[in-house]
Amino acid sequence: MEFIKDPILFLANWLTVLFTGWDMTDGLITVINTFLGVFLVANFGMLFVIFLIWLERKLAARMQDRLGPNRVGPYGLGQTFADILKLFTKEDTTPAGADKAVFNLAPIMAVLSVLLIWAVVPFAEDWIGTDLNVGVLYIVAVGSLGIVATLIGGWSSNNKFALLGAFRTVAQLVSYEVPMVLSLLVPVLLARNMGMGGIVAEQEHWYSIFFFMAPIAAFIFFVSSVAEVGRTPFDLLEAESEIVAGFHIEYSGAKFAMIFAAEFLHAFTISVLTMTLFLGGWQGWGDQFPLVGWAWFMVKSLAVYFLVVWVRSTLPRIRIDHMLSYNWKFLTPLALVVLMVTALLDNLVVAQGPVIRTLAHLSANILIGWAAYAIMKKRAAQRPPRAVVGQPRPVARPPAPEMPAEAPVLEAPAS
Amino acid sequence: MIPLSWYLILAAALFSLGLFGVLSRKNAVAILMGVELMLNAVNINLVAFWRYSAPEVIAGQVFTIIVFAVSAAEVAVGLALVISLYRRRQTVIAENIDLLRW
Amino acid sequence: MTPVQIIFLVVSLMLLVSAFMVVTVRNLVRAALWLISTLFMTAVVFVLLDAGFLAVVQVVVYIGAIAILFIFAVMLTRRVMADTGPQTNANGWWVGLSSLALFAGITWILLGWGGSSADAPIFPAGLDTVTDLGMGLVDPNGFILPFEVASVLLLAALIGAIVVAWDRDN
Amino acid sequence: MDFFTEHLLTAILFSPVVAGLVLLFLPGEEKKLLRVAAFIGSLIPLALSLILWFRFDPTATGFQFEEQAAWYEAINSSFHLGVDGISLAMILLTAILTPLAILASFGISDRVKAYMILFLFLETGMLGVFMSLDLLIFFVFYEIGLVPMYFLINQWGSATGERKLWGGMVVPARTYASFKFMVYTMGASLGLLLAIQMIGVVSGTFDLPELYRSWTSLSGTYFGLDIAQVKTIAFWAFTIAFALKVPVWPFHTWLPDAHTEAPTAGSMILAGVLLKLGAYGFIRLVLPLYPDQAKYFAGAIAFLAVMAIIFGAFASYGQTDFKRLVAYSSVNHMGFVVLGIAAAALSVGTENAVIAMNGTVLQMFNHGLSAAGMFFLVGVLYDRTHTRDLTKYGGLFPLIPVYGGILIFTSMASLGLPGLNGFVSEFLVVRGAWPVLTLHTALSMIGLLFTGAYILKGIKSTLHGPVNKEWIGHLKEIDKRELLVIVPLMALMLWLGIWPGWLLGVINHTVTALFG
Amino acid sequence: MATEQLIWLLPLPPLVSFFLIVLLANRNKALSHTIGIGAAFLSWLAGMVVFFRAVTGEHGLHGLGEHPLHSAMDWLPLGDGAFQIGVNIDPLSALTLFFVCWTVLMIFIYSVGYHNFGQPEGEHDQKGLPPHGATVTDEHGHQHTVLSVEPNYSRFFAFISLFAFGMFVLVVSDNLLTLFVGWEIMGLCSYLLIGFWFAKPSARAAAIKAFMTTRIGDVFMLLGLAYLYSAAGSLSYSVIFSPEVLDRLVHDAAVGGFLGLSAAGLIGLLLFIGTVGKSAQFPLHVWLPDAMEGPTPVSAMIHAATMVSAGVYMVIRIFPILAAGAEHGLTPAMTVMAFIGAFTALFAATIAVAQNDIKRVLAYSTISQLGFMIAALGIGAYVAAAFHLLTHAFFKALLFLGSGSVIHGMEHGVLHTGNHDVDPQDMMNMGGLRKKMPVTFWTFLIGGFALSGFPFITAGFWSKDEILADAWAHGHTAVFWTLAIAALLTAFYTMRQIMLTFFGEPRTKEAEHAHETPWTMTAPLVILSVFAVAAGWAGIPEDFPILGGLVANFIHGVSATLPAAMIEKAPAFNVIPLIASLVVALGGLFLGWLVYRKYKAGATDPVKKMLGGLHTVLQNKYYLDELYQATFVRLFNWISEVFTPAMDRGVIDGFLHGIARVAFSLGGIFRDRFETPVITGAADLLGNGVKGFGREFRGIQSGRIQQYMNVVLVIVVVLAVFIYILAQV
Repeated sequence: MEFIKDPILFLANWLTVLFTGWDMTDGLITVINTFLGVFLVANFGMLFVIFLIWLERKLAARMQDRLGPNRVGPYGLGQTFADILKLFTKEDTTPAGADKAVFNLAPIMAVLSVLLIWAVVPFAEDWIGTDLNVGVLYIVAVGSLGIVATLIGGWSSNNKFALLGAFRTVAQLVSYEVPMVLSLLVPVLLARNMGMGGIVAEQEHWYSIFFFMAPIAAFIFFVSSVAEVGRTPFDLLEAESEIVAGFHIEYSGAKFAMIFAAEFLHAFTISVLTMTLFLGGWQGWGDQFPLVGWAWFMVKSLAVYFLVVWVRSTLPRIRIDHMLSYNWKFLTPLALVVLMVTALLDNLVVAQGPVIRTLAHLSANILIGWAAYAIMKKRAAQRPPRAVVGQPRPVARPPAPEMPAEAPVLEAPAS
Repeated sequence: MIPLSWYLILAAALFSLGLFGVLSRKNAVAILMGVELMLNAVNINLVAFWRYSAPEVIAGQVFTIIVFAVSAAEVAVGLALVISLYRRRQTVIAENIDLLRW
Repeated sequence: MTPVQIIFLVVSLMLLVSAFMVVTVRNLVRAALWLISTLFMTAVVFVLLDAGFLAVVQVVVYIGAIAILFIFAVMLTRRVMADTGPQTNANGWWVGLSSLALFAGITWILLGWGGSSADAPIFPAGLDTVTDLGMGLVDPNGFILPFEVASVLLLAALIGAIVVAWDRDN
Repeated sequence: MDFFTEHLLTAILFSPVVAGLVLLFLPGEEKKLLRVAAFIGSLIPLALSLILWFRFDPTATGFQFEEQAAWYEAINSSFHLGVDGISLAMILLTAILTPLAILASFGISDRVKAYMILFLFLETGMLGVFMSLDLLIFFVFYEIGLVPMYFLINQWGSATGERKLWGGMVVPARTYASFKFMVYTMGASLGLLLAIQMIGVVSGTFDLPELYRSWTSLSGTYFGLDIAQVKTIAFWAFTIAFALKVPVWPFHTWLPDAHTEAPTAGSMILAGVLLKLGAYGFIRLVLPLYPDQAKYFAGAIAFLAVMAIIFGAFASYGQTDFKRLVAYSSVNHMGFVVLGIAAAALSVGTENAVIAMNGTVLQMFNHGLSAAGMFFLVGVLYDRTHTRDLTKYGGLFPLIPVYGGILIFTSMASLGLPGLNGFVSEFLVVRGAWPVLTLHTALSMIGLLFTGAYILKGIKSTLHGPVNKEWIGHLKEIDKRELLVIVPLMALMLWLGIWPGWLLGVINHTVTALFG
Repeated sequence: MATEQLIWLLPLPPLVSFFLIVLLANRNKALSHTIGIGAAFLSWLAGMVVFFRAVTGEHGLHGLGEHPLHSAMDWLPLGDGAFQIGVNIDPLSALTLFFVCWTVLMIFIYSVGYHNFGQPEGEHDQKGLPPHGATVTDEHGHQHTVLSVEPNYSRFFAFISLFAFGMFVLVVSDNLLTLFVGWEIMGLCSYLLIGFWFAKPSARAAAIKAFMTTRIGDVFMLLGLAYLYSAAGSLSYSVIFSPEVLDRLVHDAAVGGFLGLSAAGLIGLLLFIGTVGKSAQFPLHVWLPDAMEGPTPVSAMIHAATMVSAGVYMVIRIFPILAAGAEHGLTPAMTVMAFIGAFTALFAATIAVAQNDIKRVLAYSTISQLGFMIAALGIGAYVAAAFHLLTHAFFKALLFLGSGSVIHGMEHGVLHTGNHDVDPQDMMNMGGLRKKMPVTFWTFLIGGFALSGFPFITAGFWSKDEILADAWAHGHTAVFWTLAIAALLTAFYTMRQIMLTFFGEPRTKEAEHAHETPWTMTAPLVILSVFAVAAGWAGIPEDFPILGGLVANFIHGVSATLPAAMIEKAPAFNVIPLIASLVVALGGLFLGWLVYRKYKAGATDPVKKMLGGLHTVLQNKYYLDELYQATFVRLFNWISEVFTPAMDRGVIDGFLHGIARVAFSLGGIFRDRFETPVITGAADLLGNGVKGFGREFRGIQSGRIQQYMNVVLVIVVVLAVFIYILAQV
């Protein structure tokens, strides 16, 4: 029964007993256990990606009224393995004039940055790599490694498109880190705690999960982390139609696989984080023992992940200036406001018991949301109508002298 | 355990390296990197002294934080300078910027 | 030789090596990457000093922000900074010697100073440096003033940077 | 007495400077912004002095809202401020006129920033004179006023016009005027400075309330002279300085030049407030500090005043330059002020003195309003026609009826038509002066008669008569902003003419306490 | 409402209407005259109520003297007390109020017609000029010119409203200061209204002349007020007319007085000079004839009915002061008045004989009639003066309005013929208007007879007779005979005017086409003519044979205004003055009829034939204007245009410039001898030295930061070593 309840702990205890049986020193046992733990967490991620890829393809296909992978194995479950085989057997090329060392370093860092995040993700009650007391901060820190990875990857490929992609990446990721961190702070100050475990523990009741207390923050965090991953509608760093494939244009084979895996894993990671920070983590109904918690964890995360996929396959890619102004002119101010309001309000209502607290925060958020909506609506009203671009003309024939007079003037749309 | 002097010597070495970079590099950006190294050396010292003298008094960490802020500011301004300098003079070689006027 | 000491030696070696590369390597991007590793190592040193929070902040601030900025600057200016030619200026030797002298001097003084061989006191159990730090930073009797000054400095730097880098031509 | 009330005077005094400093940091090319900012900045002292006005207790004797701060301890000079009814009226006048003047100078488009800042500094200078209760402070502010005005005339004065000097030397009129204004006034106030220092040396303090007690009752021998002679000398030093500022004949010749060449708003302030500094000096310093000398020499001063009244009127009547005409009218009107002062000095302690002094202070206020209004109207006309030559106008009434009506109204106010402000004060002065200075008063009537003459001449040659074809179609009617300037003045004139009690009540109590 | 409050409110409606018209209604003609007349009507109503309440009060008219309707309030806080202003209705002001209300209302109504309300706008009309007439096309397509409406119509009503306000203030005020206020406001309005057609240079000049001439009087009056105030300590009637104050004014040497005149005498004279200006007495009468440049209603209102009467009202008001100390005979002041009044009466009458302008004749007759009143006061005939003031106001207003109506009719003719060099005011161009304008004729006739004192019916007879009677009774024969002759002349020129205007045949085409004026003008004529007759019956002496006592003598109640000591009963009936007045009136009228009954067009004026050279002198008003022009005006122009500038620019500025020159030259010497060689030289030396030094050491300033820092570093290291060594030893 213990095994069912908590297989991890069970195994750990069993191994300890076993090793002590092989009369090892305690220090060595700890080291081995830790190592095994790390191995477990990391490989859980890497392997789960395989399933994720299949899942996403299926979902996207459904949404686009296709079948998706359906040849290899039942429901095409084997498709991903086939892809992996193909990728690993491809030749590992390095473009001429590329900075080899850096070029090879980039994919590793990419995977590294994602996997490191999982170190602080609480799968279930005390199923957690290490419950840092600065866990949230740690996530941000490690996330920034990913930026470096993309950047050096794009730079070292010695390719214009790659470099362009790298630039876009930096522009996008650095900007979207701001609202992400700001919205990340909301659950932190709601939980009075920076550790992931603590944050989850704070949301024990259904009415005290932070989604109800800070919907706007959740929304912001979700959006900006989608941008962090660089998926549609924020996939400007690899916009095929514009810069072929962006920063990883020169990558192929295993390195490409790593980047690819890293991205998918990251997508899942952000849904896990959103879930953990705002949807109460592994907590749920039913009697609490780790396996149930883990089940809740997976269910919730996959639900959020479904949302991510849904967004991806629904929305078109947005223009870069829109992307930036959306961040700087909408998300960041909104996040700031929410942060301040929550901070002030929480000091007032924290003593009033969880329900009042939730209600107060909820109403405050609704108020802010409505205000933001009103302001956006006003600005939209002020914006002059889009200028009509001149009528298409035959390419060969030069425009008649009076054409410019008739053709409406080209105006940059006031943003 | 590690004696304090190790950290201090480490910091000193880092500081000297940074100083060397600051004084010897041509590229303004590289100079800034040198400055960063020196700042890090300082940070190491601060933290080390905090840890070794009185962990209860948080001053060491506070000053480290402030050094972070300072260095962030310094880098932001410095790079802005480099960029606009590059715009005007098409160079970032520190030696070529000797007109003493803008 | 306790394991901690070994770790320390390894880390500081890597730190110094990467720092050396930072100041000597020709390709600036590589220099920047070496810088990143240096900073990362510094973070590890902080961890060794029981300053986990500082370590994380170090990673966030330096690697997340400063490094990016560096790479930016490098890319912006790479057309003039061909990787050819020496990266050190004329008085490189002088500088090398004098900074070496500095290092030697400092080390000598340190070795001469008695307190430097002191051992770390036991880290007080249940001492939550993060909370203390937070409290200390906003405590009127604590460090609120330097904290505020720092924030003002940051703001000034922000504005200054924007103004300086503003491209008035277009 | 909360903090605010305790430091109300300082607030009023320095708020223009603060506003000026704020202006200093506004972009110089944003003319509109600068103007509006300056206007708002000048509204602050107005608001504050309204508060002062309402918190002022008209029934209390002595100075109120006193503030004293160590300023220059080595010579016992302290930063001592305070107001009584007389200075309160003057402060109100200054605070009202400055915003209007700034509003009037919205037309200025050349170096707006500097202009506005100078104006605000000027206001502080004037306010300081009216507030200060310490001789040195008084002198400092008295002189500070000169500098901005010098630059206003010199830089923004009328561009045209020349003045021939000796040896065929020809200088621009505004340079001449500003130089004359500056040097003449400075020269005269040198004596004042010396006298002030002498007082400081003799009685060891510069604090006015103390001096009122100690200096008057001083006796003995100083500098080898009997105290009476010392006082007489000092008296004349004071008198000449202030007489020149007022100005009384024959020190008046700087006035027509300065007023004529100054920019419109400059003339407004110059005639509206700066001239009052002299008269205020008489009331605040000369009469209380030198009662005996003032009594002794009152006849002489009254004579000068009468000369000012008569010749002011005549000269004004003789002008063909509209602005010069108005400028001389100031000489004429301020003559009555000095006449009243002389009468009060002569008959101090009697009912006559009280009435005369009431009339004097009221006349100062009224002349502030009407002269400012007249100068502004001249400026309005000048902006449109670019000439001040009366012979070039004529028959403008049908073209600009509203302006015409306003001009007639204001002219009548400055003529002293009963029902408007000028009359009451002039009557009070005459009434107060008649019993003690009968002959002078009788003679001054000639001036009063010719006041009518020149006012009518002004109206006649601008508004009346056959229409001057030259202006048909080119003459804009007075616009909203200008109305905004003149209407408050007109309202005050009418109000003061019909019900002067509200102002006189405040003045009277102080005056009664001082001279009754 | 209590009568006192009503009195306070009485002057206000015109003021309100002034502001309303100026601020709001100045675009809308109908609205403006509605407001104006409405205000006038309100004041009229209030005035009537006040009047009847006053005379039928519990004390009756006689009682009103010692119990006037009075209320006052503090105005100027002065010293420990305050100067009070207030309202006051005693018999005199009640009487004045009565005729003021009536005439003002009438004239307001009259103005509507006079300014051609309802007529089209003229093509060539411009603001500030009289309307030139408009061309209209009737239904038959005939073009003809009709009168056009006044361009400044609204402004006119604004001005006369303000004027009415001034007059009411003057009447109801209880002290001389507010009286003076109203006095001056009227002066302003007279200036504005005479200059109403300001684009005419003549009008402009006349306006200024009027204002300045009256102002001469005003400044003296101001002095008088100041003197009186300082001597009596107040200006309100109740105080200054109290016996003890009067006694002090006469006998107390402390309040001054010189040339053997008591303070009272001096004050009286000073104030009287004010009246001389206001009521156009010799020698300040010159402005009144020129004032006829204004629109006729203005002449009627200001220069016949109200303003000039205000002068007389004021003298009547201050009569106690004038008469103070007149236990035996007349005070010097009264003598002066008697002389000036009588002289003016005769003098103006003589001029009137030789005038051809219909309004100028009336103007001079006004002067002369005012002279009658002044003279009456001068001989102490208080009641008679007031009586004549009343009657004269009515019939002179009537005459002016009538003349205006005549001119209007003539203008009609002028427009019809289109011959604009015919002066519609010249009586020589009229004649035979009797048939054309019957209403005007009859009313004018009544007015004229009243003026010339047609026995027993007209008001003028009774008042004038009373003056003569008084003069005879008090044995001032000189005055008596002068006034008698003046009266004769009056009758004569009145008849001359009537004959020339209305009788005989039309002497010009314009006169033929003249035609009756609209009802708005004739109605006031009719109403005023009633008063012109009836007003006299209120003052028939009780002891007058047959008529005496038929109507209660109301006027004598006015004497109750005086301090009890001064009231003296009306003189006993005496036949000589009666005969005299009969003779002068009838004789004059007959003479006029005789001379002018056969006057034909183009013939020279019979008067001219009779008088010859004297006529020219008269026509030119004894060349007084020329005299003033040549003496005072030229003198003052010289002072202001030559002397004063010479003094300022020449003497004073010359002196200043002298000082400046000295300073300049001294400075120059100092600069050349000392400043330049010594100080500047030293300074340059220093500067060059520094520059050289800098040039030498410029080398180390390579501008390469790293170099500097390197130097710094080396120095630091060296210093450290050095210090260490120092520390060792």
